[in-house]
Amino acid sequence: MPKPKVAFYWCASCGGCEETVVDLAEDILGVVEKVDIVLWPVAMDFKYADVRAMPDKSIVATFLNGAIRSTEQEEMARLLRRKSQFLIAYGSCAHTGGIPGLANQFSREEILNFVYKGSPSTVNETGTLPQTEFEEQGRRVHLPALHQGVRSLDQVVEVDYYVPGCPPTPNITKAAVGALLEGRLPAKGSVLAPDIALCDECPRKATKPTNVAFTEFVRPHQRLLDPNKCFLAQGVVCMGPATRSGCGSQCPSGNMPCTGCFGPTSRVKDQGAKMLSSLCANIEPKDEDGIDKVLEGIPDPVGTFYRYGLPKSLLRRKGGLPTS
Amino acid sequence: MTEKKWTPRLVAFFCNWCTYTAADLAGVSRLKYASNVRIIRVMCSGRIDPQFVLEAFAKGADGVLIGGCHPNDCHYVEGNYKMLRRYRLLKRMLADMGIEPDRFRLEWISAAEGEKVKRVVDEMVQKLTALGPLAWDKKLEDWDREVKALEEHVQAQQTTKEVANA
Amino acid sequence: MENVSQKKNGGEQPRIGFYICHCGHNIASMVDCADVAKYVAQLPGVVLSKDYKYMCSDPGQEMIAKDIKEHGLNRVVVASCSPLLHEHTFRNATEKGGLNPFYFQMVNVREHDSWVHTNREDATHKAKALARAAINRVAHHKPLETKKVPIHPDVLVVGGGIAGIHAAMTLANAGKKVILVEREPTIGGHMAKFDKTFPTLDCAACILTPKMSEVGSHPNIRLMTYSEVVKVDGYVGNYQVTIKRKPRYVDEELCIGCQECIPACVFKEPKFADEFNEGLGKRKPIYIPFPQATPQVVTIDPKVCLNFNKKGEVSNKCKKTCVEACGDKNAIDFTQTEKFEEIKVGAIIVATGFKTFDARRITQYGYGIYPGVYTSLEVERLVNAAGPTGGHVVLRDGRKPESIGIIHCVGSRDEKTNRWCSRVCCMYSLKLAHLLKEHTGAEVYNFYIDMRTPGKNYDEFYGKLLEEGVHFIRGRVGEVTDWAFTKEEEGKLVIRVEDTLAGYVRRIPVDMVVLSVGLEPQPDAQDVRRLFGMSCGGEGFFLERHPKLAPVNTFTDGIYLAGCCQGPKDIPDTVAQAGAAAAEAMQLIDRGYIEQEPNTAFILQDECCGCKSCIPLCPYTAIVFDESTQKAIINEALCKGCGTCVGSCPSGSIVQNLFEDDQIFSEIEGVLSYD
Amino acid sequence: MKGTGRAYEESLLAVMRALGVELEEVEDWNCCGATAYMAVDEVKACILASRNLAIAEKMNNKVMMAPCSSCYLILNKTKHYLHDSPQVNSVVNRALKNAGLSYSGNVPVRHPLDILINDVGLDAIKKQVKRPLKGLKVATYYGCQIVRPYATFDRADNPTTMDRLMEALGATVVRFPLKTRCCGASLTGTLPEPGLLCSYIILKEAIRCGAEVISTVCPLCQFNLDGYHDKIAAKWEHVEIPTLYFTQLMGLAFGLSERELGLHRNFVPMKKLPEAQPELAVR
Repeated sequence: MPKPKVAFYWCASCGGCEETVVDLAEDILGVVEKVDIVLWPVAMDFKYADVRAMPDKSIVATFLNGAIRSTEQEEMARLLRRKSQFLIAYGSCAHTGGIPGLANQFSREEILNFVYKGSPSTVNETGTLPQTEFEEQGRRVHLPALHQGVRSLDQVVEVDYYVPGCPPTPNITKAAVGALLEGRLPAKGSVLAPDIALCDECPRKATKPTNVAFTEFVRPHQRLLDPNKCFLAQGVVCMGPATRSGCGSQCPSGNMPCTGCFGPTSRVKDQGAKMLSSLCANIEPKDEDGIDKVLEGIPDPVGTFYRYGLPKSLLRRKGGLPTS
Repeated sequence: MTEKKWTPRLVAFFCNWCTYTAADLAGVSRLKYASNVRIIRVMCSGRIDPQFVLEAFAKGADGVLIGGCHPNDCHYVEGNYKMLRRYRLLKRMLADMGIEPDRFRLEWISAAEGEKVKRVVDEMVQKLTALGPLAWDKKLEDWDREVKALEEHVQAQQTTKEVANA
Repeated sequence: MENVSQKKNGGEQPRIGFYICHCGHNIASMVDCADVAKYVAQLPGVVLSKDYKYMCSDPGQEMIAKDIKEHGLNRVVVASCSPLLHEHTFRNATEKGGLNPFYFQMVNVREHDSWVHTNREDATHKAKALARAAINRVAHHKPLETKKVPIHPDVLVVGGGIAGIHAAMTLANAGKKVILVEREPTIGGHMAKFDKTFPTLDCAACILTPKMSEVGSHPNIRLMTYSEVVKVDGYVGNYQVTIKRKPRYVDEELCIGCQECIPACVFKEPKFADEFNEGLGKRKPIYIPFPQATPQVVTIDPKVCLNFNKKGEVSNKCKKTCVEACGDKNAIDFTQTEKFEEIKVGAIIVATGFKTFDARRITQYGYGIYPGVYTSLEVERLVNAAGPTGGHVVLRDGRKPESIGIIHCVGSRDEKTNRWCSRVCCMYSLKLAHLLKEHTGAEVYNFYIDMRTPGKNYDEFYGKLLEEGVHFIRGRVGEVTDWAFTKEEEGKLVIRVEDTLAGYVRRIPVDMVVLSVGLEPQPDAQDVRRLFGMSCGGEGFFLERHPKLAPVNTFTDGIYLAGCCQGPKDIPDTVAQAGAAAAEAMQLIDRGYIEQEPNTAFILQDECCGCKSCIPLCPYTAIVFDESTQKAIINEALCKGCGTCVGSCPSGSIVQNLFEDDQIFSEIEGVLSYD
Repeated sequence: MKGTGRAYEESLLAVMRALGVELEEVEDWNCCGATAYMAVDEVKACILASRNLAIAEKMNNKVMMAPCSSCYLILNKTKHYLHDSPQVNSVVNRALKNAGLSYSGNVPVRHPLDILINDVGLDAIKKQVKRPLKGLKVATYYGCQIVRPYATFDRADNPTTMDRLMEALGATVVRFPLKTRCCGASLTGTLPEPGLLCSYIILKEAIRCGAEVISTVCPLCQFNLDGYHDKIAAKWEHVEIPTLYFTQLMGLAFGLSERELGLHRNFVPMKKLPEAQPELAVR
């Protein structure tokens, strides 16, 4: 019996998700034994043409990480969608837009100008910006173009399952692969992580008081943090209550608050709004000035509450930016 | 639909005890105000989830108005303060997302202030008219055209290829 | 999320019936009801869509019940008036058709649409959007059950004026236990101060004092005078009320009202301004406000009694001749302190009355500047046989007035002070004009803006006064001044007024000016309002639930209004309203239980992560953390359904019945979808 | 202000200088038309008055201070008309356009009393008082125009701003019910009898109320109350009481010289003051 074909692909991502696959360590051998990897640009040499040549739906599952930011990524997403039975959005960027999604606060031109001209470390005397086509030795070369904004994978093609995390932990990756190979799959569209927020498994849970009333918010670098006490009880914004569990509380265990990479639970449409709601409602002062003073501790609400999910939030992208 | 002159769409979330009742009073008193407002009733302004506000904007509202009981008058003791606290940060965050402050307003309107419902709604509609359409839903639709375009392009190419192959 | 909610609904497809009410012309004149019905008919899930003249009528309600059965409807939406008015009616109709009553949603196209807009096209457009929202929403509705809570059978009446007295008596005579709280040392209120009552001119004391003593001795009434409500907890049917009992330094049980202590007081002469006589008379530190005061118990005023120091502490510096006079009755007790008592009641009637307008605010009328200027309430005491002058009308300087001017609408119908008509001033001014003329034979002038005498035999009384030769000058008085223009004016108070009937400015010199002060909310009305969770109108009187249909109800169930705290009114209206409030309280109590709106919240136990964010948000401490499951849990009995925890749950794991996230999201989409 | 009201201008400028309030005279101002022109042709009167407003706006002034009661009233009235009536507004702005001007309604018109009490503040004024007017009994006389019909900074029926100001200067304010009664205004020039009667009543009552000096805000009031004592004496009785601008009284309290304050221009001299203020007498 032929082994099921599996593909790994990356779009707008940092490569961390690829690391996770490697982080499976010896378990990866078990996986490799059971499957036939047909595309994995980071580790193996396959050509896109090989994929194009495959019959539709011939790949059992594609694990795609990274957000969709360029025409090339979009094209590959569509191609892999066509060739795969299951398309799995792997990691925060594919799931909810991820860190690249924060670019949805700026226009493409602003970003290009800053990166290629404005940033202090850039030397670009001719002021050249990336081109989508140019002529060399009489040949016209076409290059992928950046989209105006960043999208999660499911905003471009249909997605069957999501494996959340920045990056997904080896455990949930293993569980996802296992479920796939054994055919124990939940309803289509599910996120393959527990549908309960992180506090449930947080080792600091017991130290959260029942009468928290925020008088200030501080950021992790501003304070020596108690390694055992609930971050919220220390006035540090921790996204744990608004974020899916399943990561094994790695950040709190490393004395850093949750920043929300697993995304919201299935009952929430907008992770940031919910966290904002919960934090603000529990502020101590009742007058506008007092409230504002406490809120000074959250100087960048978008960056705080939507660190991994701006493209999947209700508003998706800042208003007033060019759309095409 | 025939093309109608654009008028702002204002979604209002009113608490059952004060502001919704005030809007009823405005009705009983036959006060006249802008018809652009659509009132959604909740029991307390404390129930108003910031998701509702974002959803309203995302679905095409030009403005969102929240009405609750005056401070110290909340039927549920202090739900209105909880909303006030959310409002302060949400308004700032909306501004960061490019939604003008005048599009989002919180007002304390007691059951007796039918007149204030009229004033606030009229003021807000006037401001929204001056600001022009926000049309977030249309914005997203326009923006999504850039991915739809490629899909259409690829499909078209395929069809030509298939035709050629045939 | 779509899938989840459909599962919860039993997976059935919605079959929605939509009805839009014309409400006669109220809605139909501004909203094209047929067009709305036509629009709704093509919305998903809608099985039938009708417009009808009066949905709240019996045939309207029966139509709903019949349609449910005939067309197999499983959801009902009615677009008509405010849900605060008729939601209950239509829920009942839905139930009659065999459906759970909460499969119903109401659209407010009258108060929020037809009545407030002027363009039929826009109003129709809005009605469609609101209907669309309700159609979206109702698909997400779930069957719910109302909870029945037993009602405590006792009633608290706050305020012992004629309104409170009448309400308490009505309830007590019907066999209800009543607690009547009054902050003054005696009940009786303003009415006890009046001399005669209009238009019959029967003596106020003669008709009131028998009722007062009946209250004092009624087995079903517990009278708590010199006491104030300081805290109200609980909810309809089950209020816990804390009452502060101020020390009167006299034991109410032991004092027999012999008043022998009063002449025995070390102050030989009464020296201190007497509140009951509006400061025109004097009393001693130990006093009884007036002879028929109820209870018949003296009170010691620590502010002036020599046995107290300036801080109000007992100094024991006085010879305490009062204690001697009291003898073995031992009623005087200087050790008394403020006490707090908690009582439980099912219903509360608020009858806290009014205050009269402070005439000093209108400086040009000279009250407090010229001794010859009086307020109407002072004159009530002045003409009263039991008053400070024994019923002889003499001015502060001892003169008997030969000419008197009564200025109407002082602090009423005035943009600068109070906009409203105080309703009683015209009539009491006429009464005072009659009494003053009778007592003094003086020339009496009434300065009025409009004479307002609607009421049984009121206008006839006006006619009688005209015949008596009282002068009526139509015009708002500009000023009362002592500067004389002519010899005759010297030593008099001159009333300058534009006589709007004669068409020129007149100067009328008089000896006495009576300011017919208007009625205002009590100065602490805002505090009282908060205490009972009521609302105040813009002018500060307590707001009734509906100006026509629920005139004694408030927006808080189980709390009713009686008398002038709700707005200015005369004695007959006050008594009628007090009776109505008593009847409302009775119908609540006699039902024995109340049905609570099932809008409580609950926490999804499998989904709650135990972050405790919701726990401090609940004002009723209904949310607790279950240590065994490590999850938060809501005590449904304590939850009042505000939904604050729901809006704040960071993982969306709290659900509020009737106001679920899905229901509101679908409503938002609905109001924005029709364009 | 340059003519009969000269003492007002002198004392106002001196006092404002002492308080550090910057004033700039409206360039090439014209007569506001006063109440007289308003009675003849309201729209034309508005045009006349609005020219001043337009110039003030052009000069980038934040506030227009109108010391004369009549100017204050007319300018405010014009502002209201322009705001409330689009018709008047368009006629006026067309006329202004011909003169190369325009008015958008941005410059508020305020009375010196308003500015002194609400912007400068009584505390700042008290600090400037070098010679308190102790024992001086003042009748505060507001006249008819500054609180009616636009009671913007004080009550129409019983204004108190000047009372508070005088108390801040150390004076005793007597109860004076006639504080907003008409002085006779321009009737003294046209129909002397009823006009003078008005002035007579005010003077007589001020004396009866125990006042030693009347404090006024209006050049016309000052002129009427100060200038006709002999005529009044001939007709009724001799009622002699000095009438000073409130700014003159302020100046005296601030220790400014009588000359600076234009006191020499008043007909009825301030007799009481030197007695009450020995240090002033020395000067």
